[in-house]
Amino acid sequence: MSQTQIVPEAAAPRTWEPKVVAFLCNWCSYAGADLAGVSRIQYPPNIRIIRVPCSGRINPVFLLRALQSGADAVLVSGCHPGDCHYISGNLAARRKFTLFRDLLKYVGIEPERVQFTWVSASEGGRFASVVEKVVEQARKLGPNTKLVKRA
Amino acid sequence: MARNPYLPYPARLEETIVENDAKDIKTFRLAFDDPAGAAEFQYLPGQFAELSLPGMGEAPFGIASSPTETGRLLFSVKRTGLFTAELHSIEPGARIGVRGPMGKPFPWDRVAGKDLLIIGGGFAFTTLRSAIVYILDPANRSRFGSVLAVYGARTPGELMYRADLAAWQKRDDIGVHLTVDKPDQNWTQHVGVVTAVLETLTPSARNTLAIVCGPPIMIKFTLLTLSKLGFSDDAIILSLEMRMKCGIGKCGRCNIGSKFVCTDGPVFTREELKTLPVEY
Amino acid sequence: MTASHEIETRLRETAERLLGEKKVDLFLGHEKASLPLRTTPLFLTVAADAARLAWNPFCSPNLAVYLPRLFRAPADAREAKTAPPRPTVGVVLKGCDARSVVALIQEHQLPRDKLVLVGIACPGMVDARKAERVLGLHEALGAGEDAHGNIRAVVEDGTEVTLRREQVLADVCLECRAPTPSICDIVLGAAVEPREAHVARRQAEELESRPADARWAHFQQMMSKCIRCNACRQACPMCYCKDCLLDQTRPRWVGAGTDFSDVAIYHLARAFHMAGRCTACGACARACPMGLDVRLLVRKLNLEVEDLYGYRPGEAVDATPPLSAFAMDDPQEFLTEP
Amino acid sequence: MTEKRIPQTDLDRLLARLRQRAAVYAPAEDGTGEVVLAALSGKESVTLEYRNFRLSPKALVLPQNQTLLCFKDGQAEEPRLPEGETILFGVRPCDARALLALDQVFLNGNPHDPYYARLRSGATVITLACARPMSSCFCTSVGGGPGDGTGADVLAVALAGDLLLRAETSKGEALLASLADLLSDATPAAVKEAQEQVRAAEDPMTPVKVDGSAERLRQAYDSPLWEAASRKCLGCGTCSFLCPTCHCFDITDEVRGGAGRRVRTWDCCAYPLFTLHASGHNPRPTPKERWRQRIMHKFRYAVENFDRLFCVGCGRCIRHCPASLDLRTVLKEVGA
Repeated sequence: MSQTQIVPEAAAPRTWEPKVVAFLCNWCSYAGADLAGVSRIQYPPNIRIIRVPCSGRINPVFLLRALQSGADAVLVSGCHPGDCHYISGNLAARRKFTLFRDLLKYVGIEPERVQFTWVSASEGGRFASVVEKVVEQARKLGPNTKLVKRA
Repeated sequence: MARNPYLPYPARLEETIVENDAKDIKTFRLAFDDPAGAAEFQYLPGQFAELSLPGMGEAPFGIASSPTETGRLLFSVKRTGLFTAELHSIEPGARIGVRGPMGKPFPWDRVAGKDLLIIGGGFAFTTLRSAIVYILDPANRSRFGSVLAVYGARTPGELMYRADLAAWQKRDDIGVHLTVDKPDQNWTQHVGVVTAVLETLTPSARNTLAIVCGPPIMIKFTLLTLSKLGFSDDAIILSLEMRMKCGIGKCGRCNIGSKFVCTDGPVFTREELKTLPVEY
Repeated sequence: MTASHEIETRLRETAERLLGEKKVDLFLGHEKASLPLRTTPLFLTVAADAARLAWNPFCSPNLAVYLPRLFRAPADAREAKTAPPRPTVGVVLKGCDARSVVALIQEHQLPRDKLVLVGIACPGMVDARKAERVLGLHEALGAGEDAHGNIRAVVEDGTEVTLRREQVLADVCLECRAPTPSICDIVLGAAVEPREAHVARRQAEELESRPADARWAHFQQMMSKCIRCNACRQACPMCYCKDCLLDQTRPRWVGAGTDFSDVAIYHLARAFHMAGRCTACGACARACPMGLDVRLLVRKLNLEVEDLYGYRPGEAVDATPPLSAFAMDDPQEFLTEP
Repeated sequence: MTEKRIPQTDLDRLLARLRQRAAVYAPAEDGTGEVVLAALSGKESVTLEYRNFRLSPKALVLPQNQTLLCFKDGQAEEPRLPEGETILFGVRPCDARALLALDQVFLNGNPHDPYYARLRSGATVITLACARPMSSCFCTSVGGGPGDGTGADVLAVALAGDLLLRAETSKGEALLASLADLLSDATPAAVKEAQEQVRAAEDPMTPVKVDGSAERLRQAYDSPLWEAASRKCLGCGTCSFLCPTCHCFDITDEVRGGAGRRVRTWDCCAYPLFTLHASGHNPRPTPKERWRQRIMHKFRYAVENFDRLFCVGCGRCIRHCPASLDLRTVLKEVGA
């Protein structure tokens, strides 16, 4: 009985490119992304980076919000275990992400839409390949329709 | 057909004036896009309007300009929440919606022929500015008796409308007393709370109406002083603030008992307030 | 199983004694409600009122939800000065309610020394809506329990209808692994046999066996009835946050209406916050005015928590909740590798 | 006015006819065993066997989410108002009566609410009298009754094999006139049978004393009973959201990239955020004030403002309250 007006997305399938929101921790992964750039390593331009202090700062609601706002996939990256600037933020995050991914899968959201990894400040190459993989998988999945809110 | 009451008049921000040293109070001068909108927006001092920013929502603010200032629509806003923070960040030329005017103005029919005591505190001087400018307008001044204004703030830097205040203090048809809690070295006027100034001035309650706007704690003590000075509850006029959404008496959150602040207020006499629950 | 009326008598005596001897300032229990098949919470302060306490198959409310607000820390120094001394509170707890109290103590929301916990070994509570569904167009005007634990309802024309206990017990009770409360100061009634835990797992597995789109369709069909009244959150003893993320407006994380994406985020976020914390009392599902089984998501998460970290919420006061902890070698197979 | 009759076996024909001119909502089973007021597509099997719907029909005139404005490039525009007519068949007398309370808020005085006005003026209400009220019902105490036609355009009474129809408004008369070929005049015996059925339905309802409630609640404003009653309240919105007269709403913006909308959504006075100022001050800071507000609004403020109780005795708030709070008990305790 809601009066919501659904307006179909205008994007034609031919021109559709996946949008990926990446939450990168300030100390390792953001520096890794920076290194990828400085080293002129090519990776898909489909990614929008949000810098966060630590992967432990990320509330899964951020990821839901990104999907709701039209992201086709979300990537979260922090420091490798043992390297966290805050000692254990990434380890606490790892448990959260484990369960969160299971939760999304359980309700039928493709797990590839929400991906997690570790990238250190020296791994520009790894960052680029991870992004490539995430974008490729998002492209295969097609546009995110399940959680996106149509205005 | 009647205008959709939820549809704001389109307007633009013309100018932003920083009002205080803390820079968290700014006055926004707006201009309607459409002359028809300007013509329809007929208000009196004491009324308020909802300002609207797409995506940020709406919030109600007292109108700080006087209808006698043709073409000048002013709102003074303190940065406190989400909406006000956004408002403080927009640049001249930005689009802004204005919905109103809303609420009841100060009771100008009752004020006519009377002396006026205007008491303001801190940031709550906006509609009082509107009232003073309105009264001092040459076309209106003769309708009212003597006017005495007392305005207090924590520090000299927190007094709003300083150019207006200085201009008013030069006039002989209004008495303007300024007071601060914490003076700086250049301060030459009153020091202390508003009530202390009132007690030295001992304004007469005879044939006088008092209009009081300010923070709750100031109101509380000012009311005690006014009673001592002989002001009856019916002669004390207050303006309330409330969380509002629709502004037209429908959404149901600004009520105090059976009265809606948005449509029955925001201006109430102390006598009226005494019949209402203390839910404000 | 000890008969309900025997327990009720002893419960009244216990409350009367605790209040009479000033061992507690307040005693929380259940009382007959104005409609049958239900009870309503009772806040007792006078020993003489103890006879109002009820113990019957309709005492489903989880009284633990009322406890954190009685012990909320003052917001600031001024509030601390005027705050009354913290009360000592006696409270009636079923197995599930006791788990909630354990979890709340673990999370530092309740002072153990200010609580007198009166546990009752619980044979399961009636789901009023289930019973009403069984009665169909008839309405119970009164209800009680017979000697076999079955429910006797009196309908409009005065006839008595017997409802088999298992048929009308709440779903959550049919899979209760700890019906006899732990950590209580006083336990009334003989211990009750735990139920099989397989139900939750079987249902989760059944849903998991369906393709992703079918799972989404199931979730959507179920949750699209949600009217966003917040009853599930408000009834939950573990939802004690002073400012819920889902209410925040700066920024607003989830829209206020019933657009399905907002509904979905509301339930996903809430379930996630309950992972490893939900004590499976079923208050959320019972509170839902739309009759949704709000437990769907968190049940699955709790199974995951148990499998991955060997933890079940609400079992031990000194245990560390798994999402407040970590291990260097926690599983991480899910990570994306280039 | 003369009563008309139609055999219940012709009900489907009647509804099919109505569907030619309007979107028709009628009681039908929803697939889970529950009877809801469903939008008919022609596939549903309509039933007259139900007590009342879990959700009141208020959402059909005051949707839970309603677009007030559309934004494009930072400019606000009026959304297109929904067109067309609706016919609500099988609404219970209490819920139909509640529409008059909503009318007071949204159509009374200046300004009218254009969104409500459009949906309301497009709606024709066919009330179905109650033969079997529930133990949570108390419509007779608040001015209504199981056969009350207030708020209805047509009042229907289901008899053994017939449906008795009586127009209550000119809109209802026009509707019945347009269906004349399906209807015949009701016999005096049938009219009498309907009256008896209604009277019998009134009997089991326990009266709740509400006359003079405004004055009594005014005196009870500071009663300690509010604190006692509100202690159980969990602060959820069940009572308000299910209530057919609760109408308070929130307004929020949903915008992405300069485009979006301003939406109103149902809100509830039990929520602390309902009255919270940006400064942090809250005029109704605890459940006590909030709970009192809800009762005061319905039984005192509405009376003072509109000379009407904003309670129709449907009992939804009693039946669905997760803490089994019963406003009848509270009204009795505060002496209202």
